[in-house]
Amino acid sequence: MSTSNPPDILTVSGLTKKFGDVVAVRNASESFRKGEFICILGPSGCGKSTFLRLIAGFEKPDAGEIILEGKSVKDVEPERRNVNTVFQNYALFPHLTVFNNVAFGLKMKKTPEDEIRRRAGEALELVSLTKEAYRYPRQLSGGQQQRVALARAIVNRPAILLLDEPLAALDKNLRLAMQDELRKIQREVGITFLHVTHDQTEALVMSDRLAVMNEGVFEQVGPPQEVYNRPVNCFIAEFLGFSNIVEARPLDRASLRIVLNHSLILQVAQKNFPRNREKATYLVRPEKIALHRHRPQHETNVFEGVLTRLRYAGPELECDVQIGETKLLAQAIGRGEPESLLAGERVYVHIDPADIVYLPGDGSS
Amino acid sequence: MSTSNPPDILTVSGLTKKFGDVVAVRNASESFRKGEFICILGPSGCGKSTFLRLIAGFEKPDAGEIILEGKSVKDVEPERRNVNTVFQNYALFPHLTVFNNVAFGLKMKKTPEDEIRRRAGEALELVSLTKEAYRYPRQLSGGQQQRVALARAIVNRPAILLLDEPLAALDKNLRLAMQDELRKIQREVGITFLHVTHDQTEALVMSDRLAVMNEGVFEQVGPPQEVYNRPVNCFIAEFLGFSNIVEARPLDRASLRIVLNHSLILQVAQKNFPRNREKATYLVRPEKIALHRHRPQHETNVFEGVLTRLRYAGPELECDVQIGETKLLAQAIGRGEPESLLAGERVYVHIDPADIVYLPGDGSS
Amino acid sequence: MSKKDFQNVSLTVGPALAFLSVFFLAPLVIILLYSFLSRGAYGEIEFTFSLKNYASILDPLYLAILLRSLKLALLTTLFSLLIGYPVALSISQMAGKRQFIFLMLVIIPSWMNLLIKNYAWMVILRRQGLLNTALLTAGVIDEPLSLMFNEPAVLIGLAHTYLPFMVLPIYAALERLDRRLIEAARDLGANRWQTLWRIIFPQSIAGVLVGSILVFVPALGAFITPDLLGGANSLMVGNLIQNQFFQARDWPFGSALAICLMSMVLLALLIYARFAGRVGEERVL
Amino acid sequence: MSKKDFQNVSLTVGPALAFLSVFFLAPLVIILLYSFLSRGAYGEIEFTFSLKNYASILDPLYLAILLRSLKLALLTTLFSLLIGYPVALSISQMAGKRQFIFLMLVIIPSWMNLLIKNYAWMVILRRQGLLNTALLTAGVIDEPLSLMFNEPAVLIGLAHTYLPFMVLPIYAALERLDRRLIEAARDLGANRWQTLWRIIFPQSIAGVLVGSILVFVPALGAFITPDLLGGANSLMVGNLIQNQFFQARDWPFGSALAICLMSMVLLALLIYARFAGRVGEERVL
Repeated sequence: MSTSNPPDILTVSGLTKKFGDVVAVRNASESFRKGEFICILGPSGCGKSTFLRLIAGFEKPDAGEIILEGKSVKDVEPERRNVNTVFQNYALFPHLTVFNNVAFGLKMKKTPEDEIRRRAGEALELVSLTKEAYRYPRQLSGGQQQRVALARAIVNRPAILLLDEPLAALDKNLRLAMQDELRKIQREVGITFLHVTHDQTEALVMSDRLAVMNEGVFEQVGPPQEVYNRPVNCFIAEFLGFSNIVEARPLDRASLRIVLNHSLILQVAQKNFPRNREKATYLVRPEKIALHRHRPQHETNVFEGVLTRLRYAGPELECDVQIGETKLLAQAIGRGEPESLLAGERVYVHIDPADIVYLPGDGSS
Repeated sequence: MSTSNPPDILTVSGLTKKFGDVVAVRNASESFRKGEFICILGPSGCGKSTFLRLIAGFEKPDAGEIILEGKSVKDVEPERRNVNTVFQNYALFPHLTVFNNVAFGLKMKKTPEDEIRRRAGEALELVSLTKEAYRYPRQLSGGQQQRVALARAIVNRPAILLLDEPLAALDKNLRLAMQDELRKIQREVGITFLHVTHDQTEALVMSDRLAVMNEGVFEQVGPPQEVYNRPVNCFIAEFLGFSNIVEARPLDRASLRIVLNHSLILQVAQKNFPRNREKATYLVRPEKIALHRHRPQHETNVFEGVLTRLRYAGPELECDVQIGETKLLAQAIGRGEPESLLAGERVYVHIDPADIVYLPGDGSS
Repeated sequence: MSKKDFQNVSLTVGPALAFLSVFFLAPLVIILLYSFLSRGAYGEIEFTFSLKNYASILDPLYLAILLRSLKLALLTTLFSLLIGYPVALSISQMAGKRQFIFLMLVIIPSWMNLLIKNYAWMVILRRQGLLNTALLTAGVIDEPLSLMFNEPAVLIGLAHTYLPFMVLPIYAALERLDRRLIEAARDLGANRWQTLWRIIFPQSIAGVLVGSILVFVPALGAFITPDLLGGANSLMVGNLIQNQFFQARDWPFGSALAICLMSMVLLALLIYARFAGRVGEERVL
Repeated sequence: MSKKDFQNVSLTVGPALAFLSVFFLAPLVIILLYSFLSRGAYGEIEFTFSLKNYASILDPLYLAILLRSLKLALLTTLFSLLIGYPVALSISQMAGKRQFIFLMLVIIPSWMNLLIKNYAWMVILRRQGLLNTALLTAGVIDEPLSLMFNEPAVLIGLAHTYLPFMVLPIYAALERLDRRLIEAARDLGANRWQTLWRIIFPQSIAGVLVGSILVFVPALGAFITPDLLGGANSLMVGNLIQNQFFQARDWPFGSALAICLMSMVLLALLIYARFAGRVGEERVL
């Protein structure tokens, strides 16, 4: 890690948690930096919520270490850890007003009355709920309750804010708006956000770094574009969106050519040429496959195929293309030439060599 | 309606239902043909479920007529109407086995024992649940329960099958798979499906005809591509996806040019030129806006702008472009030139005249 | 915070809990022990182990009373079910405000003291009571009928006392019932009675079972109602126990009768648990 | 099928319902009417309207009994709450299987007949009872103590009888409590006792109120326990009513006392409804 980066604020190493025979978190090691917005993405039951609960202190790890701001907090009670949580269904105290919910943490720390009033007021202003201060949680909409939960956590100025699927209960439009608002607030307060979600688009759009978790293991951690475009294995490729996963054999290292299904010869980029001589697994994202009615000139990797099926889904067009024995899914935006294509038509498929991505984690044995 | 079309199986006219002061369905008139797959799409509370319940007979209309297979069923009890419903949370009978759930309708009609066994068996085969026949609903997964609900309704061979958000409770991947399966089954049995949903993509992908409902009124009914590309008003435009809604004034009928924001001159297609001389409302779908680094040649409607913001959401790229005083949202697929663009860059925007859609339902006063 | 983690708090109330287990179980243990002792000549306890108290229960006189108790408790349960189910169904189908009023009509009298309820029945049923007076005045009868001090009077008194315990669980089960199941049955061609019998009733079995046990158990041990409304020929086991402790002063025999009563209650609970378990299997959804 | 639509079925059970309203309300009306009549010289009823029964209640002797009933009922409620809350909390924090066992320990004895429970206490507390025998044998005392026939004995008997009605609603409220609220409190820096006092207790107030009313109402009308465990100095209003109907044969005065008792119960219910309403406002979420 370069010295220009902000310092690490949280480091876990070898963190493991079992429930009976089920290993929820398996030997997790990772560092998180000050001010980062990290999304932990994974299918339900992958251990992402347990990971958050280990950091918060609601669960005790079976093995491993948690270093928060340079000190081990493995055996520290939740109320003595400098982290706060935004719960999935907010867990607002129903018998307290919005103001008293937000002030709860400060009161527990015996903060002076006037400082409580000032800081809780600021937190409510941050989430635009100043006017609702003396309402009860049940009198608020879902989005407002979500903002109270955020203010209640942020007001304590934790080293890390843990967010456990905070947007899952909101409907689509509100969720989109809250995604923007959460990012905006995170930039304003500069606290590290550890945001757990199972929504791929949400994770891709919001995170500085994206950690994909599966069966208790961090499979890949990196900037979202990198994880989307260069996943390390099939699971990540398929979990993050539609994909064509194909098996291929290297043909010729000099011309960087590989063979698909014993028939289709493709040129790939240098970095995507398989390391070994046996078969390798490749990913081609559907949106990387261009369809043309006329054969494109001066391009490599152009094939003739038949458009077997069209699926019209609003802005996008999903197309099944049959090239010899190979069937590929292509995705185009509903504009210009692709929109005019018809099912059954002959089309020319063009795939840029750089878009044929080698998956090192699979089939390279 | 041309004579080559299948006959109408259901016609409603002037159908109105009030709950107290709230008008849930307002003067709805529409015909549905034999074998059609119709999606009724609308936001929650728009009256779409009430419409379904009126057809099923669970609610009595305050006014209007329901003609099913040529006969009025307005005053017919639900058990005597030749329609069946697939309920949102399936409403399977928990104390009956899968087989007895499916056989329930036939038993009520005093069908002979062996015919019940044959037809229920066929229905279970249709939904691939033959092996689960003697299980109880709680022993099945959500997707399997959904298929039992479908079999239980289809086995009665109704004139119309009513589906009340049957996929809403399933998770994303299962929902996509069930969309395909529902369409496949509908083609096999040839029954008219009236499918209520609030999911835009689901409605666009599944329907032969799409009926958009808002505040108790059918706002637009037509093939899904037509409704998406040529919505009649702002509500439909915005409900069906991201959109740029702009106000414009006609400039010159001969050259079909209009003026946006007093500054941007656009050429539109003949059919999209406003009927009147005052301002009109236009829709440009974000995916119809092409972005280029270099000025495209031989094209109309090309403007220079600045890319103010990029949002990376997996396969798609969402871009805010500022052209003078006009801000537009453009959507591109993450491939080739658009993917290489950077925020802050100067770009050329190209909009095909045919993609600037006049909304007759708004602002044409 | 995990459950395990919270046991620090549990520890602090642990003693209270231990104390309570004793508090709850002690009477049971004492009665059990006493039931194996004997009565001395002057009503004192002789501390010698014997089974003769249990043998005495087999006396035809006592057996008849035990069987009568069982019969009256079962009839009370059946009677309550037959009246209670339609009432619960009818209330569950009402609109919000009416529903509340009728629920209150069922609940509030159950707050009324048992004594008062029974005395009111005495006012109605006794020789110079309201019913006889009315019938005499109307000339339907020439001399007062013996409406009290018989088994039907006990049955009326018991059913009146315990009916709310039958209505409320059935009502609760019917309220929990997913209304869409009713719609689904109608949608599939079932008329109202078919829907009631094939869908609504099976789905409310759990409430029927709870209601039955809530009526049967206290009815079996009733002693005030048979004391006030029943005569010498309508004694129940509760009266017998009361009599042994208070008048006959044979505490060991009274204890044996009490253990016998509790065994019958336990048996009823086991039968209930068995049924409830079977119903539960089909209802867990 | 809409609720309205189902009223065809309701109509068919409508008569049953009407019959029941009478069945439930009749005793109340009769008692109310009787309370304004007078007792004749030989215990017969004189059909003349008078308020003198209510005036008699103001006699210091009767007033003292009413006040004692109120005091004992309130103390029973308080006592049950102080013991019951920690027990309910402790059970609610246990793991599944242990929780079930302890719940059963609380519930099963409540099935035990009231008579048997009270006799068991008599066995323990009376002059030749277990406690005195034990203390005498141990040489702690020289002659038997008078442990029975006083108010504390009645209090113990009542608390023992009604404690489960306090524990169960509190337990139910604590079980319903969203565990994430506890985690949220800890997360925000509250220690275990702060969490208990500021989050758990306020969230279980509804259970405390239900439990209190379920203990207070029957305790106020109790007559068997004060009869068996209390002496002449520990009579409660229930005994007084029983006495008027049975020994004194002054039915009108007994009815007036019954109306008086029911008014007190109604008052308690109104106070409860008021509190519950206020708590409900903050709990409806």
